[in-house]
Amino acid sequence: MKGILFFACLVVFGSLLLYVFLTPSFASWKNKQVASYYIEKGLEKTGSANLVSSIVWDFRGFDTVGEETVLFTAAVGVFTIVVFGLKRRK
Amino acid sequence: MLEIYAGMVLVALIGIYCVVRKKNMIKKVIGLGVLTNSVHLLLITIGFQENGIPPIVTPTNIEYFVRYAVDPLPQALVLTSIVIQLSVTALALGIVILAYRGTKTLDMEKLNNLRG
Amino acid sequence: MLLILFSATFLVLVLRRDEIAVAAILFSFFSVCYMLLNPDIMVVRFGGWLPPFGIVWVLDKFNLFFALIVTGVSSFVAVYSLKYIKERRYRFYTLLCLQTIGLLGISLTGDIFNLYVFFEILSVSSYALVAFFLDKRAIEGAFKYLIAGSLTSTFILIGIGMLYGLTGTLNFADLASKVSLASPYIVALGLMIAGFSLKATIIPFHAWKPDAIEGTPAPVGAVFTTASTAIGVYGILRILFIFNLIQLNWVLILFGVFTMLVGAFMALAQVNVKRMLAYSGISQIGYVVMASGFGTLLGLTAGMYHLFNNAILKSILFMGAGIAIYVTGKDNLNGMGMRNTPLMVCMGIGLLSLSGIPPLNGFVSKWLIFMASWEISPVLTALAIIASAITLAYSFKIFSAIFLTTERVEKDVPKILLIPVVILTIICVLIGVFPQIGMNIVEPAANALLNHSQYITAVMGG
Amino acid sequence: MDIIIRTVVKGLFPFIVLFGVYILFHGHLTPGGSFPGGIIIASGIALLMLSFGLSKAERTIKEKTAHMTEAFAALLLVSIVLFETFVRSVLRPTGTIFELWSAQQILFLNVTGGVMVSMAVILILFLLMKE
Repeated sequence: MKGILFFACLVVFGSLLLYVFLTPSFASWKNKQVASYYIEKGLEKTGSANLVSSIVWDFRGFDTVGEETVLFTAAVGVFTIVVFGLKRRK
Repeated sequence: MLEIYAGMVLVALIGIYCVVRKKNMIKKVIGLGVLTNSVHLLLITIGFQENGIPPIVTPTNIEYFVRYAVDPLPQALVLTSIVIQLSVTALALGIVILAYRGTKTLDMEKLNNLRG
Repeated sequence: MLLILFSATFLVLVLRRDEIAVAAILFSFFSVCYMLLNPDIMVVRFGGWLPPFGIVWVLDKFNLFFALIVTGVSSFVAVYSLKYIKERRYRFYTLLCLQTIGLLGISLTGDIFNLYVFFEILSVSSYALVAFFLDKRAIEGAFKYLIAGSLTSTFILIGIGMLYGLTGTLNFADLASKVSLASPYIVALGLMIAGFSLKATIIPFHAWKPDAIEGTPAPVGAVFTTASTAIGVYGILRILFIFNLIQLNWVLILFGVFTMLVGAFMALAQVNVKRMLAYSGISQIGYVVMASGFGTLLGLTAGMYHLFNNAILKSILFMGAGIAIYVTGKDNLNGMGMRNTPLMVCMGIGLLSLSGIPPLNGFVSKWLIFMASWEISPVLTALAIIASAITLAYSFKIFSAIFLTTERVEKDVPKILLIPVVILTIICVLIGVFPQIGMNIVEPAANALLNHSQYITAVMGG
Repeated sequence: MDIIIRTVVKGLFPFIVLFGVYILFHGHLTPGGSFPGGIIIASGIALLMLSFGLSKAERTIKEKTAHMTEAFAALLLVSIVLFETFVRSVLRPTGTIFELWSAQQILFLNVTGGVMVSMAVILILFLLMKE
């Protein structure tokens, strides 16, 4: 019973997602002013041929710093958990 | 386009099923990975374009670059998101290792002693 | 400010000195206080790019109000933990600094993907903090929290992807002009709200909270029940109001009432102190969400005022209970008896204030909530009063279990553990006697949330 | 482990690291950048760990070194990005566009970020392998 209910929830969730993805204006090129700005002006503004790199490190550089901080946090967290967990067992 | 989105939704549903219903802790972590990857697929698909070329300027494609280049922003988002997923998975595996050492089992039900 | 916080994090790790972390968190607290004095909306552009293309941080009154709660709680906790955490303290402070960065980033950012990144910093550091004690309960709580948290943050990511696909921009202010009430947008925003409800512990998403808190150190529990729930409420309110989804407010009221009552009843049934306080926090969040759901200025002010008071009170209670755990070494309600007059006074005031006894700050905000709900429907007022009565019942249970049992431990309490609790209690009484102090902070914040056109022009125009 | 695997890994390891460094330094011209480059370097170390065991990998790069390098690289990164306008005035994009010496800021950030990513991943691998 619980399983059937769960599957029903999954189906409803999936169809909601599909409904959004299939709306006509979804991901159409005409509502992408930001992206076209990057493509047109990115090269001259940052001087980098790889536009993904220029977005990652220049336009949205702060995001990337946050992302590196997540990685750093994970390293510290794993260190805290695993190393001291091993010491405690001994 | 329908096939790609339907595939993405299917993968996402498999991931959610795996996270919620499986009892094994490693399988739950794998389910999280599957779910996140399906979202990455979605993000990449948003940038899709017919006859698109990669958003990297080279001397040969500089004339028609602006017209055909795909959207570079979702790719940058996916790059960020992958790193986040990597770190969450690492932390999850660390916790699973400790749980396994404590109880010698990977079963969520046997670990479960906090209730109410 | 952020640079100092960041560098303090790394310095703490390298030099193993905890005082740096405390100083950095206190510094960020005072700089947020200083920025609250500035009447204008400040916009920080990272890298100098204009808003829809680069990332901005927006410092308006509403954002700064949450930043104030977050940094305030973190700084009290940082002082308190100098003594409470006995081993691996520099690791603890590294993680605490990172958590503060995450909380601050969420509350101040004006970019939707930046919000997600900081949300993950907050989540990852709090998973590690939950597992900090490394015993069986901590590990289990951390794993449950990790699974639930990652699942819902994936929902937030899906929501962000949808919004990007529908509008082609990631900036809050830019999105606000493009999002309408068509159904695809509602699905996307609903996914994001579901993600934030997990942090805010609204009732269908609450299950991880008591489990996670039972195993954590008590000061971290204080951060969880105050700062992270405040951040969750921030996310929900920001999304609802900037995108003009006020027609959906009945959902908030419904969930709020449900959360309030169920949380209070569950708290009554607990035997573990931290677990009981966790459920109590859930119940108080119910008040906040219900009052914010009214959509009126009075309701919003009342809800945010209650959030502010809840932050103070829950910090007092968690830290006080932490002292009891520190002294007696148990966290079960039977057998926590101890004797210490200042602590008894502080905890007593905190518990009375939580259940809304007149001359204290809990009364002020609860009275505002009752007034606001009376305008909507008297039934809601009655329900809120019932939940308040239950609060009084479990407050008495905690108080008698700690201070009124026959077998008590006589032991000195370290001074540094008492200082934050006493300061917070003084603030609590002060706000209760002069409610205008808190009002001066809360009312501009509620106004700023309602007049979001100012926010949009500040970010986009000029 | 098997002698074949050991020999192959011994031959392959410098090239993997070299390839990673190449990707780091060409992040602004070709696909790739800090994260793929860092991961490739870390995967070289992972190969060493799997075939030779932890002690040999420890001889190549110490756990503590990885930790400290990571912390300092992260600090550097944060300070660069927070003072981005200032840095941009110092490291002005000079040089022709499709050559290696262009977009200095992005080049520099890519390399720093790559060092940080590789060290973090190496550290996490070390810790999880110790179990």
